[in-house]
Amino acid sequence: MQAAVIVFPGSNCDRDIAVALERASGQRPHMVWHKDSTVPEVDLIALPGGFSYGDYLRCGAIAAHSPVMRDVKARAQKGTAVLGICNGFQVLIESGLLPGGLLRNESLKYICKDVGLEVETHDSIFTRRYRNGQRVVFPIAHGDGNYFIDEDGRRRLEDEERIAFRYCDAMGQVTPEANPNGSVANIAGIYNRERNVLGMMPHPERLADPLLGGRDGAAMFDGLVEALA
Amino acid sequence: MKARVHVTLKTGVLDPQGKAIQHALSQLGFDGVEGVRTGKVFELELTDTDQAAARERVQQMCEQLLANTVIENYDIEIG
Amino acid sequence: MKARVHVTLKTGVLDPQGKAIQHALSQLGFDGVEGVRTGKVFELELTDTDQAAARERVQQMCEQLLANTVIENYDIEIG
Amino acid sequence: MSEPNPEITDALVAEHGLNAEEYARVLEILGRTPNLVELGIFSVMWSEHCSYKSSKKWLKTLPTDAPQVIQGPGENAGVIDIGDGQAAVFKMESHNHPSFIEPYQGAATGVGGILRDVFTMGARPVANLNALRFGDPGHPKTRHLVSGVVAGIGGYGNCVGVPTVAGEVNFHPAYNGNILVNAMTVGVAEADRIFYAKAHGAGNPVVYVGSKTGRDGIHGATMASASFDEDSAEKRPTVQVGDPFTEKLLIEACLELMATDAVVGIQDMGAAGLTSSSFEMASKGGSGVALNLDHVPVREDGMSAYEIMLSESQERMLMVLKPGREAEAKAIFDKWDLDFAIVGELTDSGRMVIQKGGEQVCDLPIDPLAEAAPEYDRPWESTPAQPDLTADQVPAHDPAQALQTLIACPDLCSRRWVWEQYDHMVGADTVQRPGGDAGMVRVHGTDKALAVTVDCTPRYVLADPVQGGRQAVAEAYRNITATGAQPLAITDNMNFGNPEKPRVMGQFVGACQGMGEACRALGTPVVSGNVSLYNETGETAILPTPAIGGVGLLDDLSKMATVAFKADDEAIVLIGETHGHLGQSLYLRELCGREDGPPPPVDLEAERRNGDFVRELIRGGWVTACHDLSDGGLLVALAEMAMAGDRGAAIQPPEQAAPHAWLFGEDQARYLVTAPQAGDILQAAQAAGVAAYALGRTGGPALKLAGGPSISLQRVRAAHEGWLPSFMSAAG
Ligand SMILES: Nc1ncnc2c1ncn2[C@@H]1O[C@H](COP(=O)(O)OP(=O)(O)O)[C@@H](O)[C@H]1O
Ligand SMILES: [Mg+2]
Repeated sequence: MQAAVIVFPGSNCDRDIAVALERASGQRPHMVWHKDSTVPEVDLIALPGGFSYGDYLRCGAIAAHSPVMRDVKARAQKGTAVLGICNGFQVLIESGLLPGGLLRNESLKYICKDVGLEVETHDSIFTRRYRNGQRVVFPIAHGDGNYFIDEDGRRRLEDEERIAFRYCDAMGQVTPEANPNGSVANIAGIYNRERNVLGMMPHPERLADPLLGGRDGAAMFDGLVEALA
Repeated sequence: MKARVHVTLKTGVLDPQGKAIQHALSQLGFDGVEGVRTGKVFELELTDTDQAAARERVQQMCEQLLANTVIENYDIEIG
Repeated sequence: MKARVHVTLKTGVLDPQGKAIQHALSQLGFDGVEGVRTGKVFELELTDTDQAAARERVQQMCEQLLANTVIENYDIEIG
Repeated sequence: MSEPNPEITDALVAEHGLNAEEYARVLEILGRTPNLVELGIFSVMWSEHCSYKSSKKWLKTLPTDAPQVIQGPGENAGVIDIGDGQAAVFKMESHNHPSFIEPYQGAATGVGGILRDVFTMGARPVANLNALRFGDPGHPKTRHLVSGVVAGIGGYGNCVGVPTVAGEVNFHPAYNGNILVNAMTVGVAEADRIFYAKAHGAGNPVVYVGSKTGRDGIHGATMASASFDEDSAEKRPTVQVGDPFTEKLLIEACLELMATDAVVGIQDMGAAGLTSSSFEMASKGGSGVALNLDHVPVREDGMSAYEIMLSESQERMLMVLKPGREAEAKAIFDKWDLDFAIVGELTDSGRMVIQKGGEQVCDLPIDPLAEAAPEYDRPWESTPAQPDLTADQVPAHDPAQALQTLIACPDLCSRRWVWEQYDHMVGADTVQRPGGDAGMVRVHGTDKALAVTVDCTPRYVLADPVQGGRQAVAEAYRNITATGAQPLAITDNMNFGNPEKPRVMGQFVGACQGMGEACRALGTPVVSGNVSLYNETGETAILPTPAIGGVGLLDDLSKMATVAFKADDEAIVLIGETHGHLGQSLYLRELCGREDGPPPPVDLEAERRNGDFVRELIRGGWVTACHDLSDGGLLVALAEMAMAGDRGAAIQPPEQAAPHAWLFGEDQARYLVTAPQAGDILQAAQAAGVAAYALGRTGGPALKLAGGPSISLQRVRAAHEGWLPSFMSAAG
């Protein structure tokens, strides 16, 4: 699997995702500068976490207008796999590739900690190595991860099985107490209709190495390699 | 020429900051605050000389960048 | 009664957000934007019936919570 | 616009913080009256902050040398060798006063400043730490300050993408009017590619990069600057606002440029901005410098030379390039959308000559100004010794109740509420997160890691500055040792009151003495540091707080220890001697409402011996968990290990000991370790001349004291985790 990681000014998990992708695929991803107008031919485009443009205005808003994003959108529409993590998710939302909005955390505080996630739809190139209903642990690290979508939109996501992950407690229950940021229906990650685009607030790349405290994230990258090899 | 843009969350979109402020105000002993909504304001310094053209341009700025029209409304004052 | 409060940075205080927005607008091809300053707006829904008293109260809210008077100015509209 | 040129009156001189004697020296050096710009430059160069005039004499007594030291104090940060051609670069710095005025921005810009000190040297920042001291939790300002400072540290560090992995937080009424915000950054560089703040080569271009200059933080001279804009009704805020986004770009751009060989010298613009950066670079390189302020990128109209030279706008750097490399450098800064301007050149005149608007606005000799900087031997008196306090003079409380109180007290409760607001994992190299003994970051791409910690117990320093100074260094040494890492060097942040008071000066002198002794004994020299004096409001000085930042190296990550109990039914062994020292303990303060007695004495030989022994155990794979003992003593440390491992323990105190003293005394040089069996460890300890005691075994849902109470772990955890969040969410 050949991947490209888009680097925006202020990206700071670009190296982390590149390391996780390389560990899984054995191939070093292309690092693509936001001012470039095209992305090389790749199997996967990753939009990393961080603070593109300092999170000024709205998280991801300015980055969504970067020159490179025109090509990212075109490629996504043609079916290339696109994974946006944290700030990358915010960029996907702002560029219209995924629906809804990401608001300030309900606590108004930045939160960095491990959270439980329930895998809701494992039928995708990203989540094929998980089981539906499986509980996994990934860290979150964000100030604006409070996912908002209106009632109709949420129903559509559910009907089309486009919810990838929901926040859950230690027992795997999706409860209000397990919701770290106030997201509608505990939503932590969603797909586009074709499920070739995934945006999520939690960071699988941060728990893909046992020395860092766990390996739940590695299955996502291994699954991608398997699907896209 | 100056333009002032207000960007506010649409009705129906939860405003966590507004909620927190309302709560904090009541904790501080300010009664009778029945709701707080928060928004952003941008003051633009423009070289435009024509009001109508400026408004037109600022509207495009809002649509393209300043507001996320999925969740936000905007309002423009010129002059 | 409604009150609207604008909170803006004092002159001379760096506004990194305004700087970033100005830059982004010019990258999007909007010329002639010579400056962008950002601020916050709060819309309060009050049970007050007396305008002057309401203004007085909102001013206290600004001093105590809504504005950081070390670096910000505020401005109150009632009604 | 011509430069304002007020008459230099006595009042104006005084307002610039120069006393009569210092001003006489100015006149002597110049042979004439300075103009306002020159007066401003003298004022900042000779300020306590830049000149260390009260502290220099004593700082010189600290050991700074060892085989692992590549660069000691005197540069932007200290540098030590961590093997394989790599170096760790680190320093700590205070932002106390600005954080009291505006907690969010004050703390944020503190982080920004210390990051620049480190990447200026060519190192990529890999870890941030913070040492925070707040006033009484009951004081009306405390909550607001905690909330703003923590948000500000997170706001800056999270955005630049440097994990904040360790720190400390204390509360004490002595900090009510003067909180302490000390930030530390650790970076990693190639040992042969370190950059220094040294500028030489006449004709070499002097380049300004980063953000534009505004009127931020021009203090010291309020009257002088107020007279410049009589039409401004608004009093100019002196608060600096940080822009972490620009800092992130600046890090990347500077490191990219430093990977070429175009840079001769580089220096961040910290306190006193352009003045001290250009002065220091020229002075260290034995050069002169000519600046043209018309080329300095400014944010506001009509800025005077005085304002430009004294501005403390953030996220700016000054560098000297090799001639002809300007275009190459500019291309890098253009790529990152940062300002880049050639503002002058080096000369061989030995003078700093500044032009603005076609006028010469300053002409100062560099060396005399640097060499003649005042240095004081301030009178000092030593702190009288506290009368002894024995266990039978201290009431014995029920251990279960005492633990429950201590574990939830402001100085011992969980800091989760703080560090969950910090991105402590970005970089994907954090192998020990906050909450253990030291934070640990893997050196990227290797199997080794840096262990980092900040420590100080101010109440000990107040009671006995020498012992307190020793203890701060020893605790940092223990926190690093407990992970298995070898402590290598320290940085310090000396926070004290008014040095013109002999009592305060005596605290400083005593702390330096104790620190120096400990550094020598433990083999951890001081490689960088910072002094913050005058932390005093009215007659109340802060507790003397020499915060110690320690860095250690674990050369094999597979040999790392953590505090958590790993399995049931393992032996728990206490390493080190327990006398039950209750003087200045948290037990005494929290349960008896007293802050008296001498602090625990620090036996540096025992620290070294026990530390070496514990590290050997860890390296040999003998132990499954390790934790050092500090605040709160044995039972608190045991509870911390139990909570981290989510399993209890049953322990057996020696029969002859007074339980309250034995369980809560704060004797130094101690650790708790676990292992499947105690026998081998006890034997090895005996052979090494180290005291060791088989305390009990892990397991169960509670902490059980033989013949005493059983304390539910769940209740301990609720109390421990509960205090800070509930304090912070309370009204007011
Ligand atoms: N301000 C802070 N920022 C990050 N981590 C912190 C902070 N304060 C405390 N911690 C972490 O909480 C844990 C407990 O702190 P402390 O009681 O000071 O430890 P110790 O007694 O081992 O020095 C440590 O891991 C420390 O790094
Ligand atoms: Mg410790």
